[in-house]
Amino acid sequence: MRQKLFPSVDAAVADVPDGARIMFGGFGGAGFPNNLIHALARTGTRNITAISNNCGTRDGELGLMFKNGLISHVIASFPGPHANYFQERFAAKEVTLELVPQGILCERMRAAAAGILGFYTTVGVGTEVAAGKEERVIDNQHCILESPIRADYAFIKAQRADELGNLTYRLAARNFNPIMAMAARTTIVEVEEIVPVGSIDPEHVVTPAIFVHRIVQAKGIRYAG
Amino acid sequence: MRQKLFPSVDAAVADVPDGARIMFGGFGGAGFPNNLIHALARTGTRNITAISNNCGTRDGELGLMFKNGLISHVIASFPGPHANYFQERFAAKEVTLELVPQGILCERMRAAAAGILGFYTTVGVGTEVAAGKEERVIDNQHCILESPIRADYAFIKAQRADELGNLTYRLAARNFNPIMAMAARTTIVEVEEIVPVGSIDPEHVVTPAIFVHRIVQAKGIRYAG
Amino acid sequence: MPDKPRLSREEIAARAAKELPDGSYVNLGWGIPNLIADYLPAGLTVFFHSENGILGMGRRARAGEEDYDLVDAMKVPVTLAPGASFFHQADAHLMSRGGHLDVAVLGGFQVSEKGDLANWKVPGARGSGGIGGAMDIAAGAKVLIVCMEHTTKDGAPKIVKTCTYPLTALACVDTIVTDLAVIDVRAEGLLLRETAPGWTKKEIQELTGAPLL
Amino acid sequence: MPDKPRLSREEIAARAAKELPDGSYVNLGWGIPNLIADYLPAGLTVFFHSENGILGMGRRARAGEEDYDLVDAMKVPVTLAPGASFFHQADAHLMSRGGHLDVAVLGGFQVSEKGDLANWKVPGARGSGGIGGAMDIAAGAKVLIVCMEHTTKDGAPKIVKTCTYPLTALACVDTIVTDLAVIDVRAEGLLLRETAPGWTKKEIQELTGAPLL
Repeated sequence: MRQKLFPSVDAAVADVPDGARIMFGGFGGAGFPNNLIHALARTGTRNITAISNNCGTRDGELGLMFKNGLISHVIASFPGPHANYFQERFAAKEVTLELVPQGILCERMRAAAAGILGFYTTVGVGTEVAAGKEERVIDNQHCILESPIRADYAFIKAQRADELGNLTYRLAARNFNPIMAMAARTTIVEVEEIVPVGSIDPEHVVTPAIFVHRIVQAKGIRYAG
Repeated sequence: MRQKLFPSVDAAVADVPDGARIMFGGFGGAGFPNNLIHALARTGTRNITAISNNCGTRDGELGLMFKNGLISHVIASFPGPHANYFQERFAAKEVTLELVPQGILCERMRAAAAGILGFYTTVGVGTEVAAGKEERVIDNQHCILESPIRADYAFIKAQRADELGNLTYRLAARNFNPIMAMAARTTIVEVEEIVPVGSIDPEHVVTPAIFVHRIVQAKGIRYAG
Repeated sequence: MPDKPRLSREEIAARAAKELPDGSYVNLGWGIPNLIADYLPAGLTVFFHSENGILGMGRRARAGEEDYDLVDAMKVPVTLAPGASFFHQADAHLMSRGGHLDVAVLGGFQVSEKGDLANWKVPGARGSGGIGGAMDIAAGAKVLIVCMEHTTKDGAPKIVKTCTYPLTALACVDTIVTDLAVIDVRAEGLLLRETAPGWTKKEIQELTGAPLL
Repeated sequence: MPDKPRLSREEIAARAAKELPDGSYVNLGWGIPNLIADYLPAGLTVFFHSENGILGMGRRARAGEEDYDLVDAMKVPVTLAPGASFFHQADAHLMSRGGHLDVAVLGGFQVSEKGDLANWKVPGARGSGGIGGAMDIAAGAKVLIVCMEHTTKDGAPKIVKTCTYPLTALACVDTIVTDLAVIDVRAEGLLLRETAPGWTKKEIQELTGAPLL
């Protein structure tokens, strides 16, 4: 049977090509796949499109990727004032940015996951976010058409995986991870613990195994805020 | 603080008016709010629009409502060959029906829950389901525009509620219940057990309390298939 | 119509089972497809998806073992395989519609040479009819296999140039497994990949409403 | 500008806290709104929503108590109240966008007389800027309260006829709580519901860029 367990974070990301579109889970220091990010930085893969809520906290989270100049385009909701490497690259026009409202970022990824080709929302109407988007009135409400955000890879972080890829998350480290897991073609998860099949109560699985393609245990780098 | 616990199923449904739009959870005999349905039938409330996967199994599930002639319109995916009371009313043109693909039924309810005003899908293109719907091509794929399905009430079944309304479901009795809980203006849940606040692990809550408005314990009627 | 033995429903299911890749996530529809779980080749691991919110369904429940909170999409009590999970029905159909299922196997009334599928409604049938999950699954599975008899009870082809029954989805079918043949739907037409024992291509072509490559 | 005492940020928060109905589900934004949790009237129960996937947030974590898997939308470690729950961020924003939050309280740079809100970007500011959850929350909450100072540091009105800052959402604000007043946005205009101690309507009107009813 196809094997999802990988021996190292480096092996798990070895084939990610230049120009890949990658979703990175995490919010506010919780649930970032920091070990996968470091492994990706070690490969030197370039020209990445990063889809993530924010753009790093100094060297933490995606910071290293921007520091090393590996990301060329970002789709994000809140790059962040402490994302200094991103901000430098952005100011130097070495990185382009699409700013997306946070819930719409989630919803556009979920649309990709769910085979939805577009959806209408009132969020962003009358704002910069509406620029270039189709507008219409539905039920007397002005709304805009939003499109799915797809990705080649999702790099996510979970607390626990069984060997099939069923995942659980710790506290608010859940955040974007389950949505990204569903939205990408290949989902790579770093977990704190790999447990035998059958150890997770089927009612408590948050991300079912069908969405997970590569599993690697990584008790390593952790950034707080 | 507003009190969500109701003393009886009859009290929980007492104010449902004639003409209400009601979502009914359940699939294949699992997770139907049978006690709430019986209570609603006792009120004699009429002209109900029922939104549900199927239309009853003989006297079970929604069967009683059709038997008593209380439902006038149905939005369903699979009314079912054993929904004999529905089929009789439908043949007699006493009930109208909108047939919806099952996943699109879920997605249209979720759209209502999520403040999405419409979405494009390939499901149903070229079929009877596409009749009267806007068609367009996105990314070289033919798709149709689907609209949200909203409701005044959701009648759902859960295994366990805490006193705030956090819910868990047993096995595959989860089915439509969490989606309907999110999509209706007033969600009424019948549960097997009410537990003290704090008894459900926050990571295991399936339906957060914000979606639940009335809770009633009802270990009563159960139909199998 | 040649009076030769055809594959039984169980044999069609067993043949279709061989199309499933090891480790794949699979949805089985009503009818013949639902028999496939009993005919998996030895050593093959497949994870069964049920659109009511189960991944990792096991065998059907035996007498006395039934739990009516644990039923499949046919409303039949089932068991769980190790590593199963439950989720709500919107996520279940996100799986079917979003291209996450490796293979779906559905029954069919008609399949056209372009891979259009009709499997939910017989023209003129009484009652309301019902769609269920078929349209979502047909639109979204990576690979769609249809299992059906090659002809109707009256001997009319079920593989046709254009479906006359109400459609389930356009251009969705990849492979057709019948009691006479295994046929792949290709851009250039219907490729006869395999014939049932004792049957010739010519005989099968005569019972097929569209040209076989 | 009259040189009289105005409400402090904490007093604005305390005043806004009185607008929250008992048992309500509430999201608190950056800035003054985030102080509200510390100033709830005695006996009032409110459930705090955080758009990173928490319902039922408790107080902020004390020194030594921090768990960085349990942070709020400002990335600050928090605790849980009894009956809390976790969910993914799409469901968190389904709550904000779908009208499930009873009240959201956001900070503001400008509010127009029609209730348009500008609170995410200062014109000409350096850097990328960032939207976060504000647009989803502003578009979806049943009741939206904005807490802000009545005027800028330079004394210019922040309540204006038309916003000149980049907009967050149109016609979304229901109530404005400032260091000088409580104002309701009505179809007929801005209703001055309450004035800070010692301030007259005329004085407040002079510091407001749109007519007060």
